[in-house]
Amino acid sequence: MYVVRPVETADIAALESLAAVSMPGVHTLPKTREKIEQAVEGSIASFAAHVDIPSEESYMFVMESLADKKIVGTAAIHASAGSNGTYFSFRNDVIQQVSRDLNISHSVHALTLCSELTAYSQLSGFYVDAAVAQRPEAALLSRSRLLYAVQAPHRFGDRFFVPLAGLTDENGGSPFWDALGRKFFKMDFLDAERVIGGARNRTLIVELMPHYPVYVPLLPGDAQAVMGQIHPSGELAFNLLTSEGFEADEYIDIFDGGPILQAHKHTLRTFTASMPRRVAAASGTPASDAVATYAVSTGPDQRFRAVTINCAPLESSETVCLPKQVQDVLGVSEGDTVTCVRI
Amino acid sequence: MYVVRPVETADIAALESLAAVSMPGVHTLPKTREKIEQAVEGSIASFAAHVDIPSEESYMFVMESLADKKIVGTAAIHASAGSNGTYFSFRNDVIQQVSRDLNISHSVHALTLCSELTAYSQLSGFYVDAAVAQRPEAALLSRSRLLYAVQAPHRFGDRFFVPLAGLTDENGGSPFWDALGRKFFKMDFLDAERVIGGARNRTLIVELMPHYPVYVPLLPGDAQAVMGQIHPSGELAFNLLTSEGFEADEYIDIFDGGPILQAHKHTLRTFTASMPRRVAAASGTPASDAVATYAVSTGPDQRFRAVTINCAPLESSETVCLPKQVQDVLGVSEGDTVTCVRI
Amino acid sequence: MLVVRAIKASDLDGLFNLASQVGTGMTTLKPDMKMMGDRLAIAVASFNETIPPEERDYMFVMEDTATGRLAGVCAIKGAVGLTEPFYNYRIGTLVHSSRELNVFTRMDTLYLSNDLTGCSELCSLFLHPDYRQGNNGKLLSKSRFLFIAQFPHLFEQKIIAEMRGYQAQDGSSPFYEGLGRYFFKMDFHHVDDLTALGKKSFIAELMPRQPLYVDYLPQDAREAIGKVHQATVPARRLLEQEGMHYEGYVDIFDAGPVLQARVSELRAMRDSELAVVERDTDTAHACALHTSEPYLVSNTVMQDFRMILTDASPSNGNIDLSKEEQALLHCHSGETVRTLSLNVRKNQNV
Amino acid sequence: MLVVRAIKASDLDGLFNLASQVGTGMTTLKPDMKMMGDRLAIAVASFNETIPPEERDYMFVMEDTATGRLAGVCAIKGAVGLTEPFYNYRIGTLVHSSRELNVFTRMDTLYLSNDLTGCSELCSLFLHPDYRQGNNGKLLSKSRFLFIAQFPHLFEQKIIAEMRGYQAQDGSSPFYEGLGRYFFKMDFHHVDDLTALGKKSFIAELMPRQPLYVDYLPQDAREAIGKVHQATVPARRLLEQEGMHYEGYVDIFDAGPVLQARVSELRAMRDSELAVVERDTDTAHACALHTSEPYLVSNTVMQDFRMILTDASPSNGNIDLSKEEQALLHCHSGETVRTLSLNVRKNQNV
Repeated sequence: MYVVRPVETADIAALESLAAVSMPGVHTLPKTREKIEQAVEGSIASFAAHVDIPSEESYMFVMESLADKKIVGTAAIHASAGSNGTYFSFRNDVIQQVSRDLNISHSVHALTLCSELTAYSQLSGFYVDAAVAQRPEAALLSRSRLLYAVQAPHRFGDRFFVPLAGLTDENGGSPFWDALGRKFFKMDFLDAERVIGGARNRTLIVELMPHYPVYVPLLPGDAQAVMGQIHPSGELAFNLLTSEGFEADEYIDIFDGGPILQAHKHTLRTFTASMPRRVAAASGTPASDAVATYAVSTGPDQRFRAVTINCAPLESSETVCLPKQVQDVLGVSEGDTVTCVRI
Repeated sequence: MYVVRPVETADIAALESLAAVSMPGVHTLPKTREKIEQAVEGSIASFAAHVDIPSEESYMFVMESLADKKIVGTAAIHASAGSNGTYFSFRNDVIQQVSRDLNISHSVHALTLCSELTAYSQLSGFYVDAAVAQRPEAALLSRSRLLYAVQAPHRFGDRFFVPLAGLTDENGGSPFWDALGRKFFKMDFLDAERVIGGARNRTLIVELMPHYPVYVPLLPGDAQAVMGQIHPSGELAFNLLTSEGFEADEYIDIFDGGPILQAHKHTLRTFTASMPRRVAAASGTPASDAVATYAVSTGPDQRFRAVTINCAPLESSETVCLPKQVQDVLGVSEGDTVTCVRI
Repeated sequence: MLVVRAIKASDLDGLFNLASQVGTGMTTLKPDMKMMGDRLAIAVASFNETIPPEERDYMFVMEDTATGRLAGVCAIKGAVGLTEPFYNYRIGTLVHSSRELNVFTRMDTLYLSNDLTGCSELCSLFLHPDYRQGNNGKLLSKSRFLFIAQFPHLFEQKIIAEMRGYQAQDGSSPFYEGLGRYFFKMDFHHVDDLTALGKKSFIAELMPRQPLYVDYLPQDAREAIGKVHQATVPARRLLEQEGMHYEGYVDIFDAGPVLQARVSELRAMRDSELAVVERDTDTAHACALHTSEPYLVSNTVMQDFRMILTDASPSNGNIDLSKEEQALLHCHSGETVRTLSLNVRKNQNV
Repeated sequence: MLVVRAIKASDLDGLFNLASQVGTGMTTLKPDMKMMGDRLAIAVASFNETIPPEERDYMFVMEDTATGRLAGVCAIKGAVGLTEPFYNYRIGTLVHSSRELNVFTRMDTLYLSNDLTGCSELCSLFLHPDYRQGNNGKLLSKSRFLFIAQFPHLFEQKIIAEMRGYQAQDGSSPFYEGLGRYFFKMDFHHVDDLTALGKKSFIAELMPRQPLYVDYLPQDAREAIGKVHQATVPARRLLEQEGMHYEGYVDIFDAGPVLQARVSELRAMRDSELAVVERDTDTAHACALHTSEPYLVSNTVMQDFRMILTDASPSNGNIDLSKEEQALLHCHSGETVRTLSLNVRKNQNV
């Protein structure tokens, strides 16, 4: 059994060993001990904070295997992407080209540097151990961030987005970067990501990045080919997010051209389909009519916990039957209310 | 009792007298006998056309008072706004202005000439007699265009928009035009509208209109004040459309700054809440439990008819009871299926 | 003997024959009787000053007086872009710099502009292949500057000349292939013909409006910016000697450079001198200054403006012209002519 | 007697006293010992040629030799915008025209640009009020052109000078109030101070990037474009006489004009002449050409460049300078000096 919970100071060592696993792109984990400590402390402070307007809070979750107390995954969500500046992305624009005189009509794609994702809440840092990747708990981990947002909507924006790492070559080079960012930054993709620390809200972006639309037909073929394409390592996250209701296509990352998924909360399944249910007792083994898998979560804040259960459909039921062990993990008792959403 | 139906050649004289009623703006009726004839013939041809891809078709509806055979309203819908060029509008953009050095953060509004509404279906030409304006039939007339689109989705786009006349002064001048269009067109608002015939898809727009964003703070106060404001004559249409699910704010008209309402069909009540129901017999007088008003329509195409009825809620019923007179007006009999949507 | 002179209505046939030799690449000089006749009428009206200065089109022909044959043509337009928009790309600079990263990037940028609207224009220069020798090309090209120096009030503050752009060996335009083709979706020559016909609204409709970084273009397109067609290199050099400079404006299709100058800073404006024609006597010839430096000389009469090349030099406000030269210029001793050394003299003080 | 000369390390105190008189509106000459000392060190290194030409900052002071007092200062920078972006608005033209409607609209447009990156710059001109009389202002301003004519290889192809922009009676800038204030949300003088301190990243962050039609601005802001501060009118005229022109570049805050020129087309480049100093004898004085035309004269030594105004005129490659003048210039008879008439001579041939 696995539980998703807010990160704690005691997790730092485990996170450090996870970080040693090499991963591409920058939207993943902090890599150094110091950065990890900062992230964990920031998360603990965020869960504890009283929030009026979503700002610099960043919430980090870990998934723990209860059998061996091992951390097998992490996921994070930032309250407001632009809290510390402006979040920059490229918007995919389509320009209609029509000449009646010449009877020409076609459309031209253009990328426009924009700050529209500023003040959205940003999901990031999703990582699960390969052993868990094919299990419903992968979805639980990804979704736990939104389950928390359902519980604490005042801590987040109405819209959410997730940048996913774009396609790079075997040497870590990015054809999209080579066609665009490199011309302005005069440095390699990985150097640029290192120096900017994966951020997309820094003054140096507005200083260095192009302010006028980039006409896509003018980009080299290999750069066009990777626009909106995900790095293979991001496939799991991409699939989980699109089935959640996130949409790609409108924005791409300014550095590597990777897709940025985004959605209004009204179109996300965790928001539209989550159900409050009263906890009832259940036997320790799943009933024979257990045809559905649910994410079940509780809170508030630091006491946030989420697990998966298999049970009969809850749509027409007022209660959810949880075995004692699950109740203990969630920290709830019979009669308490939990949030359930089908995975 | 009132019925909405496709316009017919016999209606031309009636339309001519309607056109004599003075109305502001350009999104209303054709004014001359010749233009009216063209519009009616175009509509008849459109209803009769076999359509693969929505194009230059334009469908015109009239509302007839059955008591005195008088035409008391008209409404139209164009299959594709850009079928004959590119439909231009101003998009409301918000630019985030952040300087961390100076600790400045504010946003600036800008209007960008865009062609994003091209290929949307466009509602226009809505007019009802003052006597009917306060009755549910006003909503019926406005909605009949969408009821037809529900019946014949292949004839329309997935998105719809409606430009509404903007605020003008007592002399027909437009403060928005004076601040923008006049500088490029070198003529009065009404002259410009006359010469362009209310169109927003002409080559001369791309030749004359500004290609770079207009920073709103630089516009004079009176022009800023009327941006997105409707002419009083458009209030009824505005209220009907917003309660249907249309949204303002994202686009405004390039000439007078009036609002352009737009929506994806999935967010329009006529699409999401319309119900097919089998026709059953009913007594001529409404039942005592007639707590709801419905628009009821049938088709196909030239045989499209729509009326309002009062009856008990239809949500949990498989049939709709229609008095004989109503069945006759719609051209249906018991057992036929009609489309119903609550007004 | 060759004389460059104001065109006359009777030159239409000669002009047509000349234009038939031009070939492609010169949109303003096509062998089309109707177009040519219209233009000639405007030129005659220009010299007669019956139309306003900004509508004028002063055409000059080079005549071989031995045969009466027209050997070349050139023109000056009073102003461009006042009835149809006159488009160029302007090359600007944008600096992207971050102190934090210690990055300083200087980028060339293309702006679609109508900045040259209202400038006067040198155009339509063509010398028949039979006459491409000696100083004939210089005489024909530079003669226009004498006219401007004589009548500067007829011209705008700035004067320009569009130069044919660079083409690859196969006749294609690397700049067009790297940029225009994506927006116009047709061949370069087709686009060029359309603009020659004055059909320009498609430019407003199809051309990208936003500034473009030159670095987005392929290498060969970048290199073509401001570079002239191989055959145009000498013509460019002649204009540059007269004080015209490439200031970053190029053709929107082939990126050929526009040369430009303030009229007041043209060499002809600063250095040309008025001189009185000396009596044609042996004494005058004997006392005349002898240099190996050829001079351009023109009369000062608008309607019958004529220019020749001479070996005589002005001295103390006089110039010794032979009877033949005086006849070519339609002037007589005692009258004033304008003189300019054909070649630029080196400044000894720099 | 007044001499304009290359600055020396020992001039720091005098320079500070001078700068204390400047007042607001001149961001490059503030009475700040640290800033001034740094700049002076660069100036000294510039004349000694120990730093690359594009980093140089040639400062000149006008010294009253009677008292040793510094009466004025001026400078030439080797290049601008190579470490911090150099921003301007460029005024361009866009034509909106429709044949169908017979509408032809010509609009001025503001483009945010760094086009002048890398140009040489004339700057920091200040003449103490006590010395604002006679030809002193001309001597101080124009002396720089003699330096450029003597050492043109040290400068970029183009040279510019930023002129202080127009202000209303109450000291406000109509252009800033009509445009910049909406984006910067602070007072004009605050913005001006920030840029003087080299803090320019806020410009990249806050300035609108898109081309702006001038017609969007209020009338008084439009009228201020390219117009100098009332006190700067004479300084502008002097530079224009030397061949500098307003070519549509203005300051992004107050829209003051930038004057510019190709170095090769400056009057000093074309018209200044080298001359050999004649022996200081009565015969030389007696034969010297006498004109009422004052001349600028400089020596030709980089490290100790010195300029004066004289009544003597060059004639046939010689110039008759008095003992005192030779002493001011640190030169002797038989040595070469550079001369330029203080005022522009009218061209008789136009």
